[in-house]
Amino acid sequence: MLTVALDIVTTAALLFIISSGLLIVFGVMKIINFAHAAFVTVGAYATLVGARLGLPWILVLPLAFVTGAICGALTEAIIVRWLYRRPLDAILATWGLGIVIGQIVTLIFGREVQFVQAPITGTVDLLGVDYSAYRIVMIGAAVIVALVFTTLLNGTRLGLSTRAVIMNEMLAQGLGVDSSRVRLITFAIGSGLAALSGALITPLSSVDPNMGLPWLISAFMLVMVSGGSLMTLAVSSLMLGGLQVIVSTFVNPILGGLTIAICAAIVLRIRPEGFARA
Amino acid sequence: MPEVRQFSQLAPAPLGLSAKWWMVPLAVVIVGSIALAPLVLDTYMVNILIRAFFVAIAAITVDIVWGYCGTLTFGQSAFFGIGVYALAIIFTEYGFGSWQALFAMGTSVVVAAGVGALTGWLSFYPGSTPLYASIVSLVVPIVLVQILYSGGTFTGSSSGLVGFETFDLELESWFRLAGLSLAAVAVVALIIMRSDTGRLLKALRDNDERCSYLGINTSRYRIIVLVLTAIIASLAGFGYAAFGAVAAPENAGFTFGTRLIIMVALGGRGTIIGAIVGALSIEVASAYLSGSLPYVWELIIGIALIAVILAFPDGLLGAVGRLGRGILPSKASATTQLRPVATADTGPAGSEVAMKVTGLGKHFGSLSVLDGVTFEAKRSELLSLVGPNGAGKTTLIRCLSDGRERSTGFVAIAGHAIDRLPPDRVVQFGLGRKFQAASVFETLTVAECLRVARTHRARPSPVSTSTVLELPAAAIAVVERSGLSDRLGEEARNLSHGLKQALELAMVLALEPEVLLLDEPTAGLTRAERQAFADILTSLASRDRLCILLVEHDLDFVREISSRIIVLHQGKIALDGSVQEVVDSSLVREIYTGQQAAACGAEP
Amino acid sequence: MISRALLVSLALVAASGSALAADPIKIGVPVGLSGANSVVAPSVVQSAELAVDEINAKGGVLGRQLTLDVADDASGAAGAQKAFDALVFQKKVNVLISMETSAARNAGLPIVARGKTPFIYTSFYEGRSCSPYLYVNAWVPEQQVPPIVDYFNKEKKATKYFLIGSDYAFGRGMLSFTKAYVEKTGGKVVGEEYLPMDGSDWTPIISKLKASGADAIITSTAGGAPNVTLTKQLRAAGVSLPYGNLAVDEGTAKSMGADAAGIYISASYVTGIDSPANKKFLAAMSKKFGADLKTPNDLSVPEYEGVYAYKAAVEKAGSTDSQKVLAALSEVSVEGPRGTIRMDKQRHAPLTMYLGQVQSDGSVKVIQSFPNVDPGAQCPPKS
Amino acid sequence: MTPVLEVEGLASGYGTSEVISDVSFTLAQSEVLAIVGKNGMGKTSLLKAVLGFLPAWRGNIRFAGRDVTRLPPHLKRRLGLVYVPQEHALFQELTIRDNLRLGLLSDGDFGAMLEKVGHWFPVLTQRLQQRAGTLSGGEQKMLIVARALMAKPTVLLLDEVTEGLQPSLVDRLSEVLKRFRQDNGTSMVVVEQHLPFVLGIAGNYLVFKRGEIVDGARVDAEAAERIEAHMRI
Repeated sequence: MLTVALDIVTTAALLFIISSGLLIVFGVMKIINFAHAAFVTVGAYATLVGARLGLPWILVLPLAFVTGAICGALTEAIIVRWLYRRPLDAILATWGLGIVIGQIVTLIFGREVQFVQAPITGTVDLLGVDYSAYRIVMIGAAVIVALVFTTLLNGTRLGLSTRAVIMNEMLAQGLGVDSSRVRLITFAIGSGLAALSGALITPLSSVDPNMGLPWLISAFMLVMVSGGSLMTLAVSSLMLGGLQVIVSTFVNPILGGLTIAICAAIVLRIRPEGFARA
Repeated sequence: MPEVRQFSQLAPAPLGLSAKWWMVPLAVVIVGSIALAPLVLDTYMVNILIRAFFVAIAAITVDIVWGYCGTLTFGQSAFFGIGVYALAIIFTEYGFGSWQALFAMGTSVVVAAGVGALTGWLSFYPGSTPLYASIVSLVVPIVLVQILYSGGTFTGSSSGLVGFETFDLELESWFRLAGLSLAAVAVVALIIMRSDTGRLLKALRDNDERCSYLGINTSRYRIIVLVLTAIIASLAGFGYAAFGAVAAPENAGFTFGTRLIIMVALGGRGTIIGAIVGALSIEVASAYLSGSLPYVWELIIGIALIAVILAFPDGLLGAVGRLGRGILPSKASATTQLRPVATADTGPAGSEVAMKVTGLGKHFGSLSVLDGVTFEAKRSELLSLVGPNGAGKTTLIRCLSDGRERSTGFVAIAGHAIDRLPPDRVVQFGLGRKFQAASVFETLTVAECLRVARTHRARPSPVSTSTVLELPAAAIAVVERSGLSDRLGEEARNLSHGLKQALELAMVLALEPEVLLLDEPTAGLTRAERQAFADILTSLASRDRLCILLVEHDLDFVREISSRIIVLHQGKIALDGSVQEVVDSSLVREIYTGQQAAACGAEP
Repeated sequence: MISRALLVSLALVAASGSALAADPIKIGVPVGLSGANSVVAPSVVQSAELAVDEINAKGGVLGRQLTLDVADDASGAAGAQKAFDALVFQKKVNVLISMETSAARNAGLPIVARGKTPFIYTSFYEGRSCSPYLYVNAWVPEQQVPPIVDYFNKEKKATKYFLIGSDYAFGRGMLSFTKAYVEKTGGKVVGEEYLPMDGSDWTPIISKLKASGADAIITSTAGGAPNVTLTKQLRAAGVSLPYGNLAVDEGTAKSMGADAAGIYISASYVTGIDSPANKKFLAAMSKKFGADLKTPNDLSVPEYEGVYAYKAAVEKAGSTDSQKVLAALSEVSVEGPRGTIRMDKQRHAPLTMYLGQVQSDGSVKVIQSFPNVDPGAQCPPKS
Repeated sequence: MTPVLEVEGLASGYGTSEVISDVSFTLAQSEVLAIVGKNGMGKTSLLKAVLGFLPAWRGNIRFAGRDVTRLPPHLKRRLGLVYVPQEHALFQELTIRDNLRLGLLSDGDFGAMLEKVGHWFPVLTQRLQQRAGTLSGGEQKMLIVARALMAKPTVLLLDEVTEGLQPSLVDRLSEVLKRFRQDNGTSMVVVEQHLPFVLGIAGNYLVFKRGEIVDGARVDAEAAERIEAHMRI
């Protein structure tokens, strides 16, 4: 039973880490970035390069973040900027970008599965259950991500400007906030976060050009359901992620794989604002 | 015999006429080339094209759902897959034969229709967003593919189904069969999309809200479209599997769904031909390129998609088309005759009290925007609603026209309580609402906009474009008065602000409403236009005995035309009386020139 | 179009004149250059190239040179249909010799039948694929599973097995056979779990495994990513039970490094086979490809032997005529790195199987070998 | 000396409809110009056009001699052109503190400015952590004005600041504004309907009607009547 609990929490943590970048982008510009999966992949490959250069893990993570952020910034400036009034087209264009990035990665690193050694291996004993140490670490990582971005959003000038733009762009501009700059930065941070999550899951997953894709739909659904706040994202990750684990454990994993998508669709049908303000 | 007025178009329609004669040879050419092509092409090309034809049919359905109705759908692949597997499973289980074939086809149609209906029910409901519809369309293929994977030998799991016996036709016959069915689907689609029904679909895409305020149940139309396209797509899949003798999960998957979208996006959304061009060119090109350079090919596709979305949102064909339009004179739809309908005698019929509002309130959490609003309005009354910004005027209008808006209180339109009904139902009680910013169908012509407005009175034909447009006298009056009558063939987006306002008013009047709600109709109009508007409104009240509720900032205008004024302040009715009363009221003066009105809560 | 028409007629002329000893024998290789198989595909192509070079160097077949036509099947049915169309109808190859996913193979079969082209399938698979045009020189469950299970039963005293797989034909096919075999040999299957092919989070399954009290695991996932994620997560969860992996090839195991250490694999080929033929083969490979060499493996070596099998069949038949070649294929045998292969059991081949264990340096140590394991009945009489 | 703000033949509007037609006026150093006129006459649109929220269709805008016609709003603000909107002028979800912070371009001298705010409107500084949405209408107006003043504007554009305020508050507001102008020589454009306030603070006035200036003069003895005439229903 305790294992199931741990599975739920750690799964939720992973989902939260991977979705947060998508959420931040969606929250600020109401754009769904279908290249998110590609950025996750980019992050993983950045980790690979870092590891090959022999960088310590503590440096690899920022490397991944920065790489993703740069990709994100370019994406915003070249593609997304022109599509704010066409959100559906933005989905398509970013999907196209996802294809492009995937192929570029393939052309550079080849199609084969790559490997990164986990920084933390083995298991820890929690109340009699020995459990994957790295997954436990993921809980911490999720909490850190949450804290960092809450403080960034609530504690800093940039965060203040960002919230201002979210709430009332015109007023913000009138007060001297350069909203297009805020957008650029936000998109960069969101993409960086995607890449960071890519780096964080490498020890649990393979590194290959499509590794991000399986996560995309779940992340997308969670963001839709949580409507834009990190808090509600955490909630929905716990609820839907938990449901996924429960279904996988007690019914079957294949159905489990569909849980998030189906539940999210139903939740949104009944309650279009999802878990937001719930 | 009602009189018939004939209006000549801006551009006489040489193309419109010529459209007739070149159709025939074109058809001959198409059928001919489909018949002869397999003799000329090599076997490989023929094979590729046969599959491409079936895929193109699926692409057309995507084009209809997305390009015409505005829902970005990833889900058509699922319906295609249903067709594929219906055939494969039934032929595998029961062998091949005529009854099995019919059974399989029936199954694919029924299942596709069912899934389509379910998807539609999930995706489209009053207040659903296009994004949500896309989400659902995303889930459908994903779920279906998982089902196929875990279906064991029944569905063949990842290996798909193979080795079942199927129609044994010559390659040439397959080619002709596929080619002709594609041509057939394309022609039917073109006819429908150019018919009045097609225009209605475009209207849904352009402005869903306006549609529902014209009494159209938009969700129902969208669901019907989805079900029909689902069936077509499943039949395409049926043919695909019948030819290939293979069923594979990819045929149903989300990736194939996106590929269909890419085809339509590149070819040109909202143009059936674009979908075909996109599908065929991508299928053929990939057949030649993907084999030798798989990654570069994918790369090209991705870049092309991005480029097209950014540079030519309406696809390559659209871009070409725009070029073409630059050279050729704009195509004008066949001349439209306006004919007045004998409107129900507005005399004693209908209760004198046209609108009854009691204790209406609207609250957001603790903050209340409207509170205890109570009034009655009779027919022939021209009632103006004034008040400073944020007094709640527009909110009140919304609460009167959409049953789901208000928090408390009772509203009856022409004697019908509106309960919690959505706008399209409330409108059918005899309510017409004109929005603040002119809300028309940008890509439709004036005549088409007006026709859409008549939908609930005259069912649009699915095949033809009627040349006669029946409108109530009031609407015709507006059309003539505003000069729209000379521009019936013009696309609404090319109209001046004033003409758009007039067009929207005419559209609302085409509903033959008993109660007319107008939100700042004169904002941004020229003096002349405002004068015209004033006359129209007064005559609507006096001659057509409409009950008009007008939200207006411009107090000169209000004083000029109103028979009665309601002053709204901070969500409450501050005063309800004749123009004189209001003009003389110090309270109103105070409200307008600033001082906090001590007695602002006072009910009249 | 007209110009194409001309080309076609020319092509036909050329075809009709195929008696000319000059023009080459075309071998079609539809293979997953992209998609799931793209990891192993390069090694497959390499061994095909080596075989063709060697044969051509020795004067070809019936005095005709061999040429290769490689086409990408995207590791799936849809791609395979295009690839097979291209090879059979456009390139008009004389034979298809390739390693592919089951989906791709199945999609190809009807086309092969329409084109009446022999098809030598060189990939291990879940079995029971039966077409007059299809020959298979790689293993099926009947050959691969017993070595591992027997070994676990005997040496590890395993009685409670836990089976994990990807939810697709190979995964389910292998494990359903494994289950039957385990139960037949007196063991018990305490759990059988699948994850979608693109699934990457095995957590709930691993938790179940740990709860099940199993004393041996046998996995059969899709090659590549799922295989890796599962192994990594098993290790991360501290699972150290005897672990038989039906889907990991030597190369992948090598690159997985420490995580793969201890895994048991059962294969008809491992680089460690100590035979002159294998040594010669490996030498030739590294000579030809040097640094670009992709480690030969259980999927690439059969390709090499497949080409030789075709050579033998054509020479026996004295022509490239499909029917004659198809008849000959079951009679000829090939001396290859894996030993003597003859596809005479319902167009499948008895094979020598090797039970190996992955060492911490990634190499595979052969623990035991099982000569001439019979493929069993792969073409059950149609009911 | 050159005027701080020069608007010359400015025309603008929404979509196809022109709501501002060829408006010209100048604003001198520390001048207060009132723009009066009834609702729906385009006064607010005029301010938006000046700030760049609406594109200038014709004409041009000069700020301290420099052409800023095409400058985006946030850059105009950085030059010292500060706008106090009439509607949605607050971030309801943010605290009073954060709303004030947004008045400055950086948190640098926030502390110092906060003291000043304390002098102007003590009520605000006592409730810094409270969400702005929870303030009463009057308090919200104070917050908006305070936020604008913190920016030490060269030109202040006020859109109906007195709307719906009690007389006492209106007086307080006009006091603060006057004092601020004396201390900093700020120029102001006040769009207003509230006569006493206009008369109290403005040096000149323009009457705005349907997008055009129809009248204008110094604020003197007759001003009251002439404006009234335009405002009457």
